[in-house]
Parts: sequence; structure tokens; C-alpha cells
Amino acid sequence: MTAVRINGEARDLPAGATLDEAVREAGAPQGGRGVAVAVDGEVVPRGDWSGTPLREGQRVEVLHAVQGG
Amino acid sequence: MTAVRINGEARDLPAGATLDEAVREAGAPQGGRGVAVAVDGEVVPRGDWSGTPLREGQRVEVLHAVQGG
Amino acid sequence: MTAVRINGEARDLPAGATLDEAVREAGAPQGGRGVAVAVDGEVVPRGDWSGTPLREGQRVEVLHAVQGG
Amino acid sequence: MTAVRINGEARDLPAGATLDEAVREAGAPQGGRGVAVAVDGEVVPRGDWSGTPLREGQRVEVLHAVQGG
Amino acid sequence: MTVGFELGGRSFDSRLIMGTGGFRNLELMAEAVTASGAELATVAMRRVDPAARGSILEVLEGAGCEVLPNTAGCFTARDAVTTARLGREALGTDWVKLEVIGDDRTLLPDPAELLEAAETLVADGFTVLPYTSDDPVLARRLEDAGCAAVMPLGSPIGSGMGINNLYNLRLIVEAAGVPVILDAGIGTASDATLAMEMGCDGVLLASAVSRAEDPAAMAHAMRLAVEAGYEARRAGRIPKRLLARASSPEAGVPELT
Amino acid sequence: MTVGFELGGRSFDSRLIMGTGGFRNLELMAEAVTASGAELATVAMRRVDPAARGSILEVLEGAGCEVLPNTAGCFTARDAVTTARLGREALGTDWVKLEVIGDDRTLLPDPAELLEAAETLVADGFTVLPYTSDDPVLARRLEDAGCAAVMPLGSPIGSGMGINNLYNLRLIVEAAGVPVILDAGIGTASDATLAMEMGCDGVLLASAVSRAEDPAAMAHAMRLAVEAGYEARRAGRIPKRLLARASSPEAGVPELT
Amino acid sequence: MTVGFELGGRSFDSRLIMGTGGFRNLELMAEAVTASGAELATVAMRRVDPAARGSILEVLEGAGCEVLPNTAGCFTARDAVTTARLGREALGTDWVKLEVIGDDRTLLPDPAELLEAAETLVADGFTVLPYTSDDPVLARRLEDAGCAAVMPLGSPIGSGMGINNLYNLRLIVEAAGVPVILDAGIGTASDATLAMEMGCDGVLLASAVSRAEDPAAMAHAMRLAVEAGYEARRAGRIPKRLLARASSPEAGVPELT
Amino acid sequence: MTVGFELGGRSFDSRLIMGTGGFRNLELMAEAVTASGAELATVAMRRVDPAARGSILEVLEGAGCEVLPNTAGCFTARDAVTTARLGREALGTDWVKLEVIGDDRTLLPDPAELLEAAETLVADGFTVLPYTSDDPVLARRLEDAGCAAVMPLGSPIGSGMGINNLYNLRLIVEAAGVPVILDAGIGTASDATLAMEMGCDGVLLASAVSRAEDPAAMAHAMRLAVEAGYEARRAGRIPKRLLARASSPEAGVPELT
Repeated sequence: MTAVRINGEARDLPAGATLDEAVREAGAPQGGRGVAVAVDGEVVPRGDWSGTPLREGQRVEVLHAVQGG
Repeated sequence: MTAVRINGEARDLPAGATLDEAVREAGAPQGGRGVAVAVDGEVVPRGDWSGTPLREGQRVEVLHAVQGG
Repeated sequence: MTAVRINGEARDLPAGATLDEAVREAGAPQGGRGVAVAVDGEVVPRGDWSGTPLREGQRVEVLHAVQGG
Repeated sequence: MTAVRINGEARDLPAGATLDEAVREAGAPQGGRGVAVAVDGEVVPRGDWSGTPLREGQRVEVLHAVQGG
Repeated sequence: MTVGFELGGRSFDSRLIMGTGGFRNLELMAEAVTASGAELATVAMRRVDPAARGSILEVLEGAGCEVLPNTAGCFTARDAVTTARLGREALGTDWVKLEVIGDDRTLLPDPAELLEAAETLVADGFTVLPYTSDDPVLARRLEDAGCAAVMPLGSPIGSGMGINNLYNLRLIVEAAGVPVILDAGIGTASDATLAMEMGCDGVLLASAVSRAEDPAAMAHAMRLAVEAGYEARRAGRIPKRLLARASSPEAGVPELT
Repeated sequence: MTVGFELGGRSFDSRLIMGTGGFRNLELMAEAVTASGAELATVAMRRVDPAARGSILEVLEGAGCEVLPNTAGCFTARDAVTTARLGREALGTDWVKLEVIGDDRTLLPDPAELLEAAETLVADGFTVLPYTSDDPVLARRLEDAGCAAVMPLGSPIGSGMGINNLYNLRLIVEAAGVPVILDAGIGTASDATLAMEMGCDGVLLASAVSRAEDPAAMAHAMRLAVEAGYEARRAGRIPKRLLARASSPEAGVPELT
Repeated sequence: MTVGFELGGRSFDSRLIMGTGGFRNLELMAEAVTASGAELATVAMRRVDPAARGSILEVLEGAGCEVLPNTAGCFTARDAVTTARLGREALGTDWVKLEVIGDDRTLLPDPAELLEAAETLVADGFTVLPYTSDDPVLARRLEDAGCAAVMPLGSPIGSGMGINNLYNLRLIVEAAGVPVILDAGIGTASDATLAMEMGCDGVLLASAVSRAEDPAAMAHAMRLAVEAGYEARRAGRIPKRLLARASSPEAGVPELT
Repeated sequence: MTVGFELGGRSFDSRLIMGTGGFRNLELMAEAVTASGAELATVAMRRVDPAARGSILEVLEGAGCEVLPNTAGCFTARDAVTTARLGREALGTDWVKLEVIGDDRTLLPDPAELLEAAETLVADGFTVLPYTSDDPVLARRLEDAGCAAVMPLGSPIGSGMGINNLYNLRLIVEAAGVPVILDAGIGTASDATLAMEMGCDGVLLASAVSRAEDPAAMAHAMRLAVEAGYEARRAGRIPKRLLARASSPEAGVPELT
């Protein structure tokens, strides 16, 4: 298992899990339209999600647009 | 002759002249549409012009609407 | 007895009472320094108080200076 | 001779001249009370003036307090 | 979306009343009055000028605008009353914009003369719309005298200073039982918007449009400005706050560092 | 009659940009955005909320409005830059309303951090629209850094105080070579009209509409207010005068007494 | 360094006139009047109260201050005239601060009644100091009626709002041939300073001192404030400029880089 | 009755700091500085002028006033730091009024350069008194950097406009842990009184006095104005009220009609 934080909450993902699974875990819509992801403060383009394995202790932020400003 | 002031100017009108002649003298349009008259500070209704003889020294004011306010 | 109003309150004064008695009645200081009196809305000079008999139903106002303005 | 700029003006000082001569040249009062000096943008403390030789092309600024602010 | 209002027992769609003074010519006036959407326009009563060309009455008729005679130039109640009667005789209307001036440098109204003239004209059956100062007590006296509206100034006629005393205007609006029309002092659109936001029922202006570089364009701007202020007041503005209130959610902020 | 403007190399017909924060629900937001006529609306980037219903993106699309992601909630240049990049990734736009806050009670911007973030994002190819203070020097530095506009505040976000320092706004407008958009502090329509009369190219507001009692009505009022101010500025207002200028002729006044 | 002024044919060193209303007790009043340096203090005429302790007359005498009876509480010319005569009879002075109130929420003066009362009292030999609105025309009428001064309000009595309409005050000062004394509305020292800078000859205030937390301290502040404003006006202030003017020399700047 | 204050670890009786620029000659400067009661006066560092007559240092010494060198004329942190060091070397003081200008028409400060210079000088042991904008965030950053005070402008140097943004000044005062000294923009006495009433600990001004028609008289007016504002703030002013509050008793009013 890999222990990560997704949107501030502790989660255990199966060993070898990749970023797209974390995005799904966060509750993002299928395909992640309108969604962006940062791992440890660095943006990861949508195209790289499935090729990005998660490492122990990483902070994953899964964001979308909301009313504001 | 009757000496009167029409709109501030001295005029001599034939003896027995009436107010409607003063109005014409002032340059008001025929029939005096949009015109009002005061003699010595008192309004004289249009209907009374022809029946109002002028007396020596009277002040006749013949007014109409202009841009203002 | 003469029924009058002194500073808004009904009072009965002995028949023939004069204004200076009303002033005393009102609680003004002896000699009425700094005091002025109106009867039925008219000012009565201090010198006339003792010579001014009160009549039934008169309104007597006895005033002095207070903090204000 | 050493060519320098003192308070923005070109001056030729004798070879081997030191900073205190430049200060005198600038018209500063004897002893330089209330005066401060910068050479090529760096402050030189009063105590070091006589020990600071001038080099070709240096910019010397000799300042004092004036009305201001 | 602007709702009309009742004035002198009649209904008007437009809350903007135009003064017609100061236009360089009648053509510019016609364009501007049309662009303003005004239904009522003031005129002054002056001596017949045989040399004058064009009729302001026809032009205003063409713009679908009724005439409202004023008593401009009068310094006494007596002259104002006579001038109002001359306007009624000439134009067949018993409405009058009542002006009684007390000072010729500022053209500010004379309170006592104005009140006296208003009482006389109301008794004579006029619908009296008095141009008044921003004094709330005088406004109240004019209403008590039977005026159909009160028309306080924002600042002197033609000065373009806008509204000098918002506090007094507020007092007038809060106390008034008749329409309040801001009259005089408007310089630009935001002045008119503010007047309506303060609760005025309408705005009367002349110089701000007639003496603008492009009168028709300013007239249209004023039309929008009056509507904007009226709608904003009805929409219920947010209160003023001394500190900020975030317009973006404080929840869900990511930890990026 | 309002002419559009160029922003970030593109043309817009509407000079009103809507913030979308503070609406009680998406339906009210949709009505208000439509009533405002805005073509651009800001959004914030926040953590995905699985429980959330409705998509703001679809609603804005339906209203014919493009999204402008902001960096609200960021207190450092670094966070603001990352948030801008997340907005670009999520929404496929390289435009950003840049906010770097320096104080959480007033939400006033941090000048040094804001400038640093702007320089980084411009270098990264963003079209940067910075929310800034009313400091004319900071506005100049932001323009020099390559920002596509400067967006000075009138007063703190959501305060509704309007424009606290007309003088600074005037200096900014006079010196700016890019569009000036008044951002934050607008409370009611006359504030927006005044901003445009001062020479701003546009107005950005959220709370004044979203937290009004009737958001759609206030949105329409703001639309009119922005147009009124823009037209008034172009129409050439009259100068302010300390004394009156008669709007009725001084010639031809009768002698009635 | 403050030069005195002539009022009602007499000379005064102090340009500050104190109202005595609102003090929590006579001791605080005495301290404050003394600290203010005032030579004139208003009093109201009310029904004798047998229970009252202490004599305001003796206290003011002790503070070297003369009494100025007012007509506070009167709503008609008739009552104000009678009250003025009662004050004269009681206090042996023919000076009066004339008040005729037109509205009990704002205590603003009634213009027509005030003017009528002023005319009557002047004819009766009084030295009339009328509390008036900021209407320049009414101020002029009061002067024409023979008042010894005009005393326009800055804002309503006790409101502490300061001067709501600087423009009207300016017009009054420019036109007045008698002393202008700002009366009512002062809230703090800067209001008094500003009134004097505007050209007022004096200031009359009560609540700002009597209801301050520390009346004596505020009284002294007001004394300084009036002197500061008077001296500043005489010293010839710099004009306001839209751009900066360096206060350090632009010549002689070193080249440091 | 004005209590002194602590600045840079020392005590001062006078809360007025004089700038010495703009006087027509040293004699007028001497009179004015003396009349002002100031204990601290700024000077600028400029190239030695062999033709100059009189020593400002001796004149200020004679007036019992210490010198405070400024960095006027510097547009970068680097130049300002060097100039501060030159002032220290020439005058034997490690106090400096720090100015880093960002625009030569308005002489407004450059926020980023100012902050950088302040950090450098604090690290170098200076007592830094920064001339800053009215941006509350920048003021906070300067305090965090170790400045001994913050000196926000009211309006541009020499403009005499007074305080353009009372709201920002209020925020600065409320948040500051070091003395706040209003610097620049004062035009007349009431501006100084207001600054003190807003809670400033002191006022720094030059042009308002040096360029007044009578500098010594204005200097004395400013001395009184600063004291008046300070005392008024401590005395606890009355709150502003929207309606009147009678200053004469409502009880005991006679029935006269």
C-alpha cells in the first residue's frame, strides 16, 4: 500500500497506483474535464496522470473551478 | 395717438387702438398661438384682447415660450 | 380664591393675589434675580409684579436660565 | 596627473593625490565637518581620506546637508 | 425595466425631465430630447422676438415631449405668480416649474418668496413643481402648501458640481409625501445615478446635456444613468463594510507549499 | 452605443466583467450573468467536491460567458503561480486574474509578491490581469512587467465602499498604456458609472451583484451604469463651476412690476 | 497670536463661544468653560425648578463668561420673540441667540419664521445672533434684516457630523458683511479648525465638548483648534496642486551608480 | 497638555517634525522651526556648493532642533542605501528618513525598492523612518522589516491636498505596532489636526509651512493644530449621529401661546 494525502485527507492506495487513480479517488468526474492536479506543489498535466506512479507521503491536490472572484 | 410701451419699447398707436393691435405690433404670430399678454403686470386673456382699449402710458408685455430651464 | 396655572400646574391663590405671589409660589429665589415672568404669553417686567393682580384662569410662566444651547 | 570627476566635473589632480585633496578641491569646509564622500558609489569614512590615493577616472562625490524633505 | 411614476396626478414612463436652455440650436435640442426619452421639457417665458426663427413648441411636439413653463428670471413671489399665469395663458397648461431666485450670482432660491408664490399658485389651481434649496424644512413647507412635488437642487444651476449635500437630500426623500425630483447641479451621469439611488423619483437637468460637447450622446447617457440608479435602488444594494468579505470560497483551498 | 475594447489582444463588446462568487445558487448566477451582458466571468480553483451539484462551467457556457480563472486565496507569489498553472491546465486558458493577498482582514494585495508573480507568469506565456492596489507606481510596474491590464481596487473586496481614492485612480488612468479595469469595492451602480467616467476601460465586480437582494436586477443596473459612464465620458461633460450659469435666457425678461 | 473680533459692537478675544447644554453637572461645565477660554456662553430659558441646585449664572460669572440667552425650543416667530424678551428681562441683556426650529427630528431652523422673528427683535432693539441653515440666501436676508451676525449650521445640533456643505459655507462667508459664526454640528477639533480656515469669524459649540468623554480636555482642544484655523487662514496656505512639488533640491544630486 | 511620544527608542515632546525644504532663506527657516516647536528636522544630502552661504546645521542647532537626513532624490534601493550611509557619515546620526521614489511627477514611493532598502538599512544598524504610500500592506511589511516607524503620505509631496484616503490611514493606524507619522500632503492646519485625530502619533511636513505666505505664522498654526488633534483624540469625541440631539432641555419649556 502507498499512503498519500489527497485533497488534504490521508488515503492508502494499492502499491503501484498511479495519479489517475488518485484523481478518481478524489471524486473528480470521469476523464477529469475541468480538473487539474498538483503533486507536492507541482502541476502534472492530464496526459501524464496514468504514467505517474504515486510515492509514499506525496500530497496530491485535485482541483476544479468553483464560483469565485 | 396713444403712447404705450410694448415689450419695453415706446410706441404710438392710433387713438382707440386695442390690445390685439399691440400684440401684432410686438411681432407675435397671427392669432397669437403660444403667446400671452400682460398689461401693467396683469394678465389679459386672449379672448379679451380685441375688447381691451389701450390707455396712455400703459406697459404691454407680449411673451412666448423660449428655450429655458 | 383665584384659580390660575403657574408653570403648567393648577394653583388656587387667595383672592386679590398679585403676580409676585405667583412668582414666589413657583419657587423662584427671593427677589427673583435671574427670573422673568410671562402672563398669558406677555412679558411682565419685574417692577410690575406687585402691582399686577391675578385674574381667574390666567397662565403664569416663571422662567430662569438653565444649561442650554 | 590623475583625471577624476569631482561632483560631476572633470578635474586633473597631481599624480599621487589623495582623497582629502579632492575634498578640498570640491570646496568643502576645512576638516570637512558635515561632509561625506563617496568614491565610485562607495562611502569612504573621513578617517581614510588622507590614506586613499585617487586613481584615474574615479568619480568622487562630496556631499553635505542642505535644506530638504 | 424602469417603472414609471405619478406626478401631478398623471403617469410618466420617463423619470428624466429635460430643461431646454443652453442648446446651441433647436436641431441639437431635438436630437438630445429624443435621445433622453424625456416626456416633459421646461421652457421659459420671454418677450416675443420677431426675428426668432423656428418654434420650440413644434420641435418639442415632434419629440413627443410636453412643455413645462418655468418662472426663471423672477426674483419676487409677485413676478413669479404673474409669469406662471402668462405661461398658463400662452401654453394652455396649469403646470409650472416655479423658480423664485434670491441671488443672481448663484441663482439660489429665495425661501420666503418661493413659499409665498407656491401658496398663491396652488390656491389658483396650478400644479406647482417648485425648484427649491436642499433645506428639508423648506421642502416640507412646500409640500404642506400643496405642491405636487419638491425639486431640491444638488448644487447651483449650471454649476455641474453634482450633489453638494447628500445628507439633506436624504432627509428630504425620507420625509417627502410627494415625488422628489433632483433639479439643478447635475454635471455628469454618475450624479444622476446617485440621485436616483438616494431615492429621488426623478431628475431634471439642462446644462449637463445642452452644454456637453455632444448633447445627444450625453442625453442618452443620462437616460441610462437615471435607469441604472433607479434599478440599483430597487435591487437592494449590499451594505458598506469596513473590512473585506471574500468573494471566493475560503474552503477547499489547496496546500501547494 | 457603447464601443467595445481590446483586452489581451481580443475584442469585447461588454466592459463589465463578472465575478461569480457569493451567489446563493447557480440559477441566480445564471440569471445575473445573462442580465449583466458580461462576456467574461471569473472562477476560483478549489478542491474537487464530490458532493457538489451542477457545473459552473456549463452554466457560464450557457450564458455565453468565458471563464477567467483567478488565484484567490494565495498569499505568496509561488502559490499564485502554481494556482494560475492549475487554472490553465483545468480550463484550457492562459488568461488569469492574478491575486496575491497580503492581509486576510482586508484582502489587500501584497505589492512585492504580486509583482514577482506577474513577472513569472508573463514569462510563462500567461495573459495576466492583476488585481492591484490603487498605488500608481505599482500599477506602472505591473504594466512594465508585461501585464495585459491593470485592475486597481476601488476599496476592499466585498466592502461596497466604492472608490476611496479618486486621485490615485486618475493617476493610474492617465499613465496607463494598457486597459484599466476597476476591480473590487463597487457597491452600487453610481460607483461603476463614476469608475467609467474617470476613464477606466471596464469594471469587474462580484459581491455588488451576487449579494444584492435581487442579483439579476442589480446586474442589469450595473450594465446600464457602465454604459452610462462610458457614454458620458465620451460625450464631454461640462466643467464644474463655482457659481451658477443661467439655463434660461437673461434677455427678453418682461417688466411685470 | 489670535486677534480678537468685533461682535454686536463689542470686542472679544476668544473666537470660541460655548453652549452650556449637555454637561453632566455644573462642575464639569465650569472646568470646560474655563479650559475653552470662551467669553460668551449660551443659556436656555426654562421654568423655574425649585428642586434645582446651584446657579449656572454664578458659575459662568466665576468663569469670567457672559451669558447669551437663546430661544431653544421655539417653533414659531411669536414664541421666539417672547422668549427673547423673557431672556432680556431675566438676564438684563438685549443679546439673543435666536433659534426658531422647523423640525423636531433634525432641529433645523424654519427659514420664514426665523426671518420674521429676526425682523421683530431687531426692531425691538435686540442684538440678534440667529442660528440659521447653510442657505446663503437666508443668511443674506438675515443680515439685511439687521442681525449682528449670521450663525449657519455645519450639520444638525448635536450630530457631530461637522460641516456637510463647505460650498454653501464658503458662499456665506464671501458675501457676509457681519461676522459669520459656525453654529452646530461640530464633532471634533478638526471641524472647528476647518470652519475657521473657511473664513468663519468664530465657532459656537456645545455637545462636542459637553458630551465628550473628557469635556475639559476637549474644550482645550477646541480652543487650540479655533486658534490653529484662524492663524492658518491668516498665514496664507499653499494652493492645492494635482502633482507633487519636490521639497528637496533637484540640483546637486550625486551620481552614485 | 500634549504628551510626548517614543520614537526610535527616544522621547520627544513635540509630535511635529519639520522638513526644511522650500524656505526662501535660512532666516525664515529659523523663525518657522522655532515657532513650530519641532525637535527634529529633515535635511537632504547634496553636492558641496562652494558658493553657498550660511550653515543649515548651525541654524538648526540654534533652534534646538536635531537633524534627520533623508534620501530624497533616490530612485533605487541601492542609491538610497548609499545616501543613507553618506548622511550617517556626514552628520553622525544613524537615523534616516528613507525615501525611494518611483515616479518623478508624483514623487510617490516605489514599494518594492523601498522595502528592499529598509531591510538593508535595518540590518546595517540604522533607525529607519520610511516615507511610504498609504498601502496598509506595505506599511505592515516595513514594520516587519524592523523600521522604527511608518510614515504614510496623505497625498503627494508638496501637493497640499491633505489626506486622500482616510480609510487606508485608519487601517495603518489600527494595525501598526510602531509610531505612525503622517508624511507629505499636508496643506493646512486642519489636515494636521485630522491626521492626529485619526490616531497618528505625529506629523511631518515641509511645504505647507515653508511655502506659506507667512511661514512662521503657519508653523505656529501647525503646532497648535497637532496639539488640538492629539488632545481631541484623547478627550473622546462624540459619535456622529444622523439626527439632531437637543443641547437645550426639552423639559421645562413654557407654554407661551
